[in-house]
Amino acid sequence: MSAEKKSDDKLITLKNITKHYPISSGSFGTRKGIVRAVDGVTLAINRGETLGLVGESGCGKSTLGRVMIRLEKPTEGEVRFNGKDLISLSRKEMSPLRNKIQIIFQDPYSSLNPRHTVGRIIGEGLQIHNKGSRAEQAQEVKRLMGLVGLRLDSVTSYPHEFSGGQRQRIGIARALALQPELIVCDEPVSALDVSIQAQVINLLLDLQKEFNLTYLFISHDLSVVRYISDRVAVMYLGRLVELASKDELYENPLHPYTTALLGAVPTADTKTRKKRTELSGDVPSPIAPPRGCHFHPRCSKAMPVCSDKTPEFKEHTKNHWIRCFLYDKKAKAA
Amino acid sequence: MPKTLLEVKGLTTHFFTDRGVARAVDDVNFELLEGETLSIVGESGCGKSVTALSIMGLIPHPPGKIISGSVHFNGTNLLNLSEREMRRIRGNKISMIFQEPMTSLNPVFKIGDQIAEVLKLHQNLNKKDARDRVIDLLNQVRIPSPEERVNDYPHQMSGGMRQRVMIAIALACDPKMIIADEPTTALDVTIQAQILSLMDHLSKSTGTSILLITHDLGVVAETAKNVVVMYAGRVVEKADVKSLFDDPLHPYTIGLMGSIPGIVAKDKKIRLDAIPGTVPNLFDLPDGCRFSRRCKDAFERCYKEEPELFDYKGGRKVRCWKYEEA
Amino acid sequence: MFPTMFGVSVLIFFMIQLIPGDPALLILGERATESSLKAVRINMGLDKPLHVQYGKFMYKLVQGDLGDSFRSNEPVTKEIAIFFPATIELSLVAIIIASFVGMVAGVISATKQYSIFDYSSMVFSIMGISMPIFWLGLIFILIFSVHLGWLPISGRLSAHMEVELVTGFVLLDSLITKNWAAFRDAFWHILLPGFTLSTIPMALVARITRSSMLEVLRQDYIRTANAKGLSPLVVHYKHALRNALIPIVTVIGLSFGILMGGAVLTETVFAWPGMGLWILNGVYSRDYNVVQGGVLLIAFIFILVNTVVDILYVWINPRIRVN
Amino acid sequence: MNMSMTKEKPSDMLIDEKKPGKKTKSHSPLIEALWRMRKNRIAVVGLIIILVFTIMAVFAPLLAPYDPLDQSLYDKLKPPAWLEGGGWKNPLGTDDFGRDIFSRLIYGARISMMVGFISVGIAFFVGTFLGAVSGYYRGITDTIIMRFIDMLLSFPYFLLAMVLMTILGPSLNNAMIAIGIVTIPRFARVVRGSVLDEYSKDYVQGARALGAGDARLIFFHILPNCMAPLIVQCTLGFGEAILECAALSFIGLGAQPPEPEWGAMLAQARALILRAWWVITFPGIMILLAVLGFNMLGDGLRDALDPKLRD
Repeated sequence: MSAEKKSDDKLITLKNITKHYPISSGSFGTRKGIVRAVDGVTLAINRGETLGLVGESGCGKSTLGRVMIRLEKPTEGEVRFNGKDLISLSRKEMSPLRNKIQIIFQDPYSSLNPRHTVGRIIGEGLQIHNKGSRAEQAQEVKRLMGLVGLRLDSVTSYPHEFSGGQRQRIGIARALALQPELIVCDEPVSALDVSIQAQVINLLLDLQKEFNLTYLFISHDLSVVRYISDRVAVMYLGRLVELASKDELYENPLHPYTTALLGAVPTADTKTRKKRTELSGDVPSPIAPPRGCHFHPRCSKAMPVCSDKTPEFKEHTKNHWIRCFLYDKKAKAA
Repeated sequence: MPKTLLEVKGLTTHFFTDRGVARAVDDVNFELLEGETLSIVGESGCGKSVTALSIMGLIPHPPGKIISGSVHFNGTNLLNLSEREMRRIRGNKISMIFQEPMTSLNPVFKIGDQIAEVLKLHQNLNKKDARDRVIDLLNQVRIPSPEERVNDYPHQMSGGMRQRVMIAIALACDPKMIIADEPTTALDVTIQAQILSLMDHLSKSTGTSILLITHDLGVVAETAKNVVVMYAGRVVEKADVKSLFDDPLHPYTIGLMGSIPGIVAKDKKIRLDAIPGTVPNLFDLPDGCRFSRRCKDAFERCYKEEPELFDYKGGRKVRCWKYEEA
Repeated sequence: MFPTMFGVSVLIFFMIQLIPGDPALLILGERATESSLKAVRINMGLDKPLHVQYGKFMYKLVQGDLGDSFRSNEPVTKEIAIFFPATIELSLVAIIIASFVGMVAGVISATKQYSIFDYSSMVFSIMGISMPIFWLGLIFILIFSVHLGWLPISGRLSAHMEVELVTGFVLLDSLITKNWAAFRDAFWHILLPGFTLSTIPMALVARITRSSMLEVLRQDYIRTANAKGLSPLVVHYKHALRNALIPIVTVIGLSFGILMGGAVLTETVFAWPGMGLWILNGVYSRDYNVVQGGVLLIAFIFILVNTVVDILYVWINPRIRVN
Repeated sequence: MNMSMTKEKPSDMLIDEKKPGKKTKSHSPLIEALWRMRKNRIAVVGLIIILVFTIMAVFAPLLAPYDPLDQSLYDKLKPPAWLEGGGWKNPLGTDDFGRDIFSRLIYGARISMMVGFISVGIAFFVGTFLGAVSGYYRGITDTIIMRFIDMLLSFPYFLLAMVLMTILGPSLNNAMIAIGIVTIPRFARVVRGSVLDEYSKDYVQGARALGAGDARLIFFHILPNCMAPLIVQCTLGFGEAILECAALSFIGLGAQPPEPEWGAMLAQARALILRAWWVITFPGIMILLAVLGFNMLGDGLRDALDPKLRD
């Protein structure tokens, strides 16, 4: 299932999504500033593909995921799922669509209600949407548990009796219960040990194949994203800076940030011990991002125009999108 | 041939709790040469951090206790030293860097004072000399405008900067050895790269040995010379980094490599070769080889008898019955 | 701080209005005629609507006028000037004893967790927070005054003693005027009520010190301090205590406020001529202005103390200093 | 969509660390924590004390040899049985009206337990409601409620109770109401804090993603997970209420004589301090023990339920 084949079958489209959080302080709730968590993101995910979303902490990737399943309302922008605008829907209208988009969280400890049994956690979606009788729901819960590799007799156990990997399986079963089309995977393996991480990745891939699932896979681990994704988007300080098919992005990164990011990953390959391209400085605060291109203070190829204007997110070559003046002939000339 | 700086022999540390005895570190042996970077790698709960704290004599007691073994550092057995003598080594001859830069610095003291503290303690520097040396150290760890940053509190700095301060504290007294316990795990990739290259540079320029504890095979491949792989409190494999990655011996090491995307499986068309099951409970370890219940190659003997650390060609060692004759 | 004070003054004013009974009737007595009652009501402004009365009350309040006591016909502020220093003096002595003993006990408990000292100090402190101090005061009197005859049974000074008032704090004034006999007398008088009043805050401070220290000792930076080779003394008293102080200071501040309320009981038991006893007598005799003025003052002091605690916070904790 | 089991089952999915047969039944973490508490000696002692007082309160008419209000002017100020002049007729002696102190103490337990129940009840329901609304809806609702709560907290606890008693008029029932009211802020704060905490956790967000409504989120997910601090608060509040009520009665604003309330007994006994120590000593010991019992249990509960202090 390559990305190109179904590139026009868009399951979800985001248009100019912006999410700002006001920071209030003091006893009178005076505004101190705004965190620009997500700043004008436009993006589409095709049915059946995995879109990887990478970036460093605080770049807004998780917020974007939460906006996508409407856990957060965007300050601006449009989310279309199967052609329907999710943002304008009332809660009642949203309810049937809730089934179709689900989420898997990073922290396997806080993502499960500690006072509910596994059966109750997995079956909650069925209960909320009144799917089938009690007996049918119980049957379904067992089927889901088998699907994700949980022992059926642990249906009455509580989350604290499981290890991190097992809990993540419970979270996956909960997400699957309503037969979703899109699953936002928010760093689903980051908290797990490598050997367990591989089990969960395999499970996610198996499930995708079987149910033709679409994933938004959010992670800071570039190797995992490379492995699991069809296309990859790179985010920096609330903005997308590059988007391309996986092979294109990893083999031929164009944006200086992407290049630096890829260069920074230590590879477990002793033959290619490479010279690192080291990126200087820290990620600036999203409260006061730099003017112009957000990346310019750390960019080795920055030009005068970069600190002045914000480059647009443009299709550089087919299906390779980039936000950088280096690839804008007019700007470069000026 | 460089001298052996640290020799850990038969180190065994247990934790005595209400739930029973956790055999966190069990008969661990390895040695670290002068100027070398040795890496201990393993998943959470394998005993790598407890090993580090045992060397430093910082195991919380109770419930933890070093049961047996020896830790020879420059010829003296650290485990025989009194607490007072040990304090003269900590932060001076052996120093340590921790995983969480956000919480490892005391929030109520200026970073300059926190660095100066070790200098005053171990080198009896006066206030002015200490300050000069602090600025010099901040320069070494590449913190910009150190004259101003000495008066910063930790919360005014980013995670990467704080980890640089931790490194400065560790370097302050020109230690023979630095134990770095997951020094980059909490950091973003670009910052991780900065810190790793800084550590690499400093160890080369000062000749300090580094014991690098990590779960990240990528970090190991890029920084270490020799590697110790630990599993459930035991050393399961020892090798130089190149042989380990080219030809891993122990089924656990092989499984670990197969689990990480990009080493064996480069694309999702190739399935990750995950290790089934989970790490055994340290309170209730299985009979025989501790890895046997998750091992694809396990046979009868593996479930009953625990293998010793067999020698393998090229000076390598592996704890697996498959290599008994080798 | 000021918005809270404003809110509190509104709250108190309206609460006092809720107290059943007619002030005019209280002043003039049962046999007053309707016309004289009316005259008094008009005179006191009681015939005006509530918000007008409140406006008048606030207008007078900002000028430092809390009205007159019905009983004594003296201005409330004048009475406060007499009774307030006694309460402050008692509360200060109590809070000093409580903070000192409590913190020392708490730190030792935490650094020697599960030792005999730790266990016994914890048993004492849980008894301390459960203590009916009015009973403890009586028991103290029973033992030290009645049976042993060591300490005076009540009051602030013996009847024959006299101290020239400068600040209103008897201990301080007797020192200033070099009246050693009076100082000794005042000292003996304050011992029992001081200790009685310190029981609960002492227990609270000991408990919070212990748990706060234990919490801090688990932190990563303590491990760093140990890895530097610092001695346990430096680690505990320099690195740990400074961080542990934050909740301790809060509890001490809060306790000081609570002491003012708790002083009513101690003052009753020891016939200590302070605010608590004065307000209580105001309550008994429905002397609204006294209750209103007294409660308002104590609430303001409480708010003030909390503000001071907030400032101390910033001093202890540099993380807040910058934000 | 045909959801059938995968044909080839990956080997890494079969292993589960839960061994069958090792544990027969799973319990919720709250139950497990409470079960763990049996090892905490202080909490167990506290629980026993509370049980003893509860039995006293429930079976007072059976346990007390006399009616607590029965005066016997011939038996005034009799000392306890073990002293000269005392007798087993009145094991703990009599007061200045010749009433049996032992009987009065037992009936006093009845009053104190009722005070605890009703005061904590008021504070629990009002406080939890305010705290939950405040924490869940946030924004302006939160600001208004919390401003008011902060204002109540600007008074020393006991002083506020005193003013309320002045408004309500001295009586035992009013004391319970006043103590209930002054305890509301604590419950409201505890609940608000935990609700804010829990709301931000991913399991609540996960339930939202499944389409759960407000009521389901509050009553099914959030509030049950706030139980731990609430249970602790109730236990500690119970002891505190007993103490406050005794104090109010002591200064004459709570229970009125001749009710056998411990604080009121002490108030009456004050005048006898030079003559009859037992009239003063025993009611105080009862107050101390009752409050101590709840504080000991409350401490134990906090240790058992607070995950930060675990291990």
